[in-house]
Amino acid sequence: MMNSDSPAGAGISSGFDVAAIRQDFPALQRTVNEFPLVYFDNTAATLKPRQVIDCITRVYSDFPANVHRGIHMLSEEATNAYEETREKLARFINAASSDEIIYTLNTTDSINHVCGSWGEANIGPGDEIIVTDMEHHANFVPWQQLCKRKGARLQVVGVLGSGQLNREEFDRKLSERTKLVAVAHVSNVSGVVNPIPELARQAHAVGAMFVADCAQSVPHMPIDVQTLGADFIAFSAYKMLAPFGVGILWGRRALLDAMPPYRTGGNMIAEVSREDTRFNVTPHKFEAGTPSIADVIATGAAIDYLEALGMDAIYNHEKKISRYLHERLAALPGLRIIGDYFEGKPAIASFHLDYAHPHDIAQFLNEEGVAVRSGLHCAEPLHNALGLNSSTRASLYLYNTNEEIDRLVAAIETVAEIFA
Amino acid sequence: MMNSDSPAGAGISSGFDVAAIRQDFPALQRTVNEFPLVYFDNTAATLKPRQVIDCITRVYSDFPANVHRGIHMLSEEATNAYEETREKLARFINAASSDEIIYTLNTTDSINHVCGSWGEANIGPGDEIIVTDMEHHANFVPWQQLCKRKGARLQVVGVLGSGQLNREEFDRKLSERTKLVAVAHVSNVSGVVNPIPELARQAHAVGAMFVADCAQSVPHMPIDVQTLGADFIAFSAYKMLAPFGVGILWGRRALLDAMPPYRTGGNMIAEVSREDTRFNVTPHKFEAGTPSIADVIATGAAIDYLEALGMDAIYNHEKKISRYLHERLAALPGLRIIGDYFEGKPAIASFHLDYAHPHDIAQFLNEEGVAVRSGLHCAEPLHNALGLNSSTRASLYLYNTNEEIDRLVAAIETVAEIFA
Amino acid sequence: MDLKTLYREVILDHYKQPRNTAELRNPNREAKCRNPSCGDKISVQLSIEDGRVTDVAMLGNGCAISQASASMMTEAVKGRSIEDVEAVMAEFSEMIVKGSPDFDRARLGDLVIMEGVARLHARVRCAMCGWSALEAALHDPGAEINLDNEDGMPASSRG
Amino acid sequence: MDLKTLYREVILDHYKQPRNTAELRNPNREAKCRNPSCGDKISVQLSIEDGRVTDVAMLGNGCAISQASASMMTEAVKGRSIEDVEAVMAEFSEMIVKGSPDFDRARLGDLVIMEGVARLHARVRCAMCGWSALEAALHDPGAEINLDNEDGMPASSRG
Ligand SMILES: Cc1ncc(COP(=O)(O)O)c(C=O)c1O
Ligand SMILES: Cc1ncc(COP(=O)(O)O)c(C=O)c1O
Repeated sequence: MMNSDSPAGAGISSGFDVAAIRQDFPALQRTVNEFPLVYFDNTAATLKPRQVIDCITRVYSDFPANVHRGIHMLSEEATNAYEETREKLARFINAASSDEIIYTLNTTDSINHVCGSWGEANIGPGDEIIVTDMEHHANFVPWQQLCKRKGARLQVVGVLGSGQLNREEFDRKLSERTKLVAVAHVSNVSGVVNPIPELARQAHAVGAMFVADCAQSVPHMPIDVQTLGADFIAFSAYKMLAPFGVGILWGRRALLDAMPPYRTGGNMIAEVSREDTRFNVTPHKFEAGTPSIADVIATGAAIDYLEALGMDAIYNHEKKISRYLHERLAALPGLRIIGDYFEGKPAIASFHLDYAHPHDIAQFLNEEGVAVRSGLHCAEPLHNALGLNSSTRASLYLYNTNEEIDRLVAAIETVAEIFA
Repeated sequence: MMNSDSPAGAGISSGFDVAAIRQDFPALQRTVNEFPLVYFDNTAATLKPRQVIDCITRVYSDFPANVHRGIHMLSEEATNAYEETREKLARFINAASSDEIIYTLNTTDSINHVCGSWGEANIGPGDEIIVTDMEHHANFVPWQQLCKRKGARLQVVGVLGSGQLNREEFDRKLSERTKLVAVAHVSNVSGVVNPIPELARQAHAVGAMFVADCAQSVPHMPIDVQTLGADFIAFSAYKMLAPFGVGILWGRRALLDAMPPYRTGGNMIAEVSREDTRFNVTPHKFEAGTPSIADVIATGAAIDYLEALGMDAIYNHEKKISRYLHERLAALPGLRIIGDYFEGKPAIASFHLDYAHPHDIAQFLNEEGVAVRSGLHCAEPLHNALGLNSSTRASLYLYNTNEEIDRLVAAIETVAEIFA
Repeated sequence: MDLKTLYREVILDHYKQPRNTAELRNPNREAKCRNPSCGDKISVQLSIEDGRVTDVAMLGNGCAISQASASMMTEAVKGRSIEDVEAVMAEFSEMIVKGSPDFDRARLGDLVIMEGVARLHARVRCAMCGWSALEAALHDPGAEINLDNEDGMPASSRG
Repeated sequence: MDLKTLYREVILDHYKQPRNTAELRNPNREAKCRNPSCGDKISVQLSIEDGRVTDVAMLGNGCAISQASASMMTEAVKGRSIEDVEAVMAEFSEMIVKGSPDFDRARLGDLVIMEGVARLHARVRCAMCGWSALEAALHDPGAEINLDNEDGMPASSRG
């Protein structure tokens, strides 16, 4: 019903046609200081194709109504499109049922749901929760604060010089006391891909729950929750071509069914009296109040777009530009990348320069039209562990090219000129 | 910076020109069964003017970047526009400072913030919380559940036959044990306008906190939080011409400063170490993760639109159509409206017919192109109190007209024909 | 069939004179279904003897579609074997919930005239209320089923 | 002034050779400011005698703009009366945070060359870090100030 145009880059004969894909993204037409924009801040948020933008316009022009099966036509159209995205998301990550897909505000909100619902109900004094030094604050602070509230203990597993998780330390810290393990699938700083299936198997062996922060994996590689092994995964739609305002929490149906709701209010109830409330079923009992309806519907258009290109093809393209990115950066004097390159590394490179501070680097890169992030990237424990104050991060996505990487390298050379 | 076109209806000589205003709303061009759409479901969600839709398109086409003061141009543009809406919202409700404006997902989320943060920290066994029978579930269930968790007592104040709050019962239930009072400013079913300044004064006199659910007042009448008297107010942007995905919580600065954060994660922190976290300041400590950036920015465009028309003018128009709506409906045989009409009543009429069920009514009204809601409107305690299973609700907004009310009345007459 | 015809020719007859509304004296199975969108409830009582529904009653009130559908349901199951009843339930759900054209028309008999309800997505819950109570009475006697808010399928939450 | 010129002619000199970086022996006021966007910290130490800043030091490291701004700050306040220092702080903030053109140029003296930073909105925090530490040293000695994430204004959260 809300099916969108195919992406231009999905032509039959063209393979993965980046030039055609780029035509779909209006922001790529922009110039910064007269330079065409090079957008390398995809870890923070991706650009949006016109298919997604048009979908939002269509929703607000044609059926800007509330959902929940209102009987009038506009509400019915909105409800159908809204629930259709749930089916698409379920297919996209191979969930057993669309009832396992819960819409939230963002990844942070998704993780707070697990923490505030499952965590509040199941964590007590003496229990332990394992996280890692490479977590985004979204998958670190909630668990740390839960432990403080409950008298439980946060066990933080460190990273090796290579950027990889210290598996030996993980094995050591995992114990019968461990009640939950929360690990990023892909680090938003080092691009390290953690072996979730193995870690989850180990966690399950000691009876612990496993939460995977998939904010940086779902947009970039094929994900199948049936084989991933986690009990819950969290990700954000706006990091995969979709609008802001939609996070996704996937969880195993039986777990979700047994969990109390996180927020309460309208639409998540079955029956309310003065004395008590019976809650609705999964997933609705977790969706209190009016959701980001148009953003959810346009998330469906984003999934259509990604599926038309194919997640395998997208990941292949990313691997290629990632290799080139790392080669070019590694050749620059005074530049060090956080974490060793490995085959299949997502196209994320966070680096530091001997001679300049990340904020100054980002400032000069912007001057040359290259958009990167500088700072802690919401990953202060990792920077602490590495003895870094901050870093500069270039993160690429399906529309980025080697020519743009050349622009980045040339811009860094300008920084070197100024600061050297 | 993100200033939008003026609404067509705000011409100098035209006063409040509804015909011109209607041109701004693409959904009003739709037909249902070949009838022009009459949209009377504004309590659930309002339609969107092209100024708001265009603003979203502009954000996603030009600067679909994440906020939090990224150094590159797109992030800077997004951050500026995002924070500009905070200023606009503060001015719109006359907040002392834009730091008192917190972005959430919806009204429900705003109320859950107060409940989960202030409530968790301040409510204990033996304490009492007062709500009313006319609350939306969003301002009922969270307090009910908090009381259950804390061993506190929920005191529910009833309504009179007129639909008005039972003030005598309120006075009786308010006591030194009362720690918080949560009341809707305007009922989403009966349209009753509660005297928040007086109720808040009474609550403050016994040392209780006062939460006003302003979801149905802020969109429809001028609101000044300095004179309203509440300590917190909650409302939703999508009920005032803006996109889905943005709720607002306003609170007094000193209270917000003293409250713990509700959700934790990125961006709401000042410093994170393995051992502990220091939180950011108000309002940022309440905004964990990536917000609904484009929806927030377009909320600024919606406020521009409302302010160009003027909230006084909007309320005046609503009062006029409300009077006509109530006159026409009251004249229909077998129809009863929930709550007595009063001068200044917002244009909301929930009714029941002797001869037909609300779902069947809504079905036939849709057949004639008239969109209304039927059911419990997330206000089951009120329906229980009135001994009703459900009702049919017509709720109007600034673009609605007397001619459309005539269409509603004619459609109800069709229902009568079929069922009589 | 347009909406007026659907109501006039099918729904209103059963709505105004619902069949089998007398409470059973000794039902051996009973369950309730509640539609959270309007608070309406329908109870279904069954007398089952030798694998056969010897008597049935539907109690409660609600919108025309829920009443008519429950009333027709009682007529469709009375006197039938449990196997037959299960089969009819499955076909009715195929027709109304899935909105699929591939249901077994012969098996549904008169119930086929309800087909027009399938396109009224928001009313699928209404049409299913009595049927969900029936299903619960068979598989989970004593249950009070809630219809899910979004898709009209019976949900397993119990009071 | 374009970015390269701003850096080459103003910032880099102070960045590479920041002034007043020797720790004071007996400061009587001291405070820290932290920029949460990069974790950088600047400490400011003051010796105040008879209502006058007789000595000042800025310690810590960070980006070129924060270092240069803090270094210039030390030159601007050394030897000045507290009243003068307060006035300079206010004008500097007017220029950088508010981005207003209506600041008192005469009072800011050499600091006026930092005006170009005001348009680099994301860097306002950087430019204010040393100044916020100075303000805290005067009004809330011992504090560790955090710069607010969004608007570059010092925030009152203490460790
Ligand atoms: C009075 C009132 N309060 C709360 C809400 C809940 O708003 P939301 O769905 O945006 O959370 C509504 C929405 O219908 C309302 O009318
Ligand atoms: C790995 C990872 N986890 C969590 C998040 C937080 O996502 P959100 O801001 O959508 O809550 C991010 C976003 O940057 C991320 O990269």
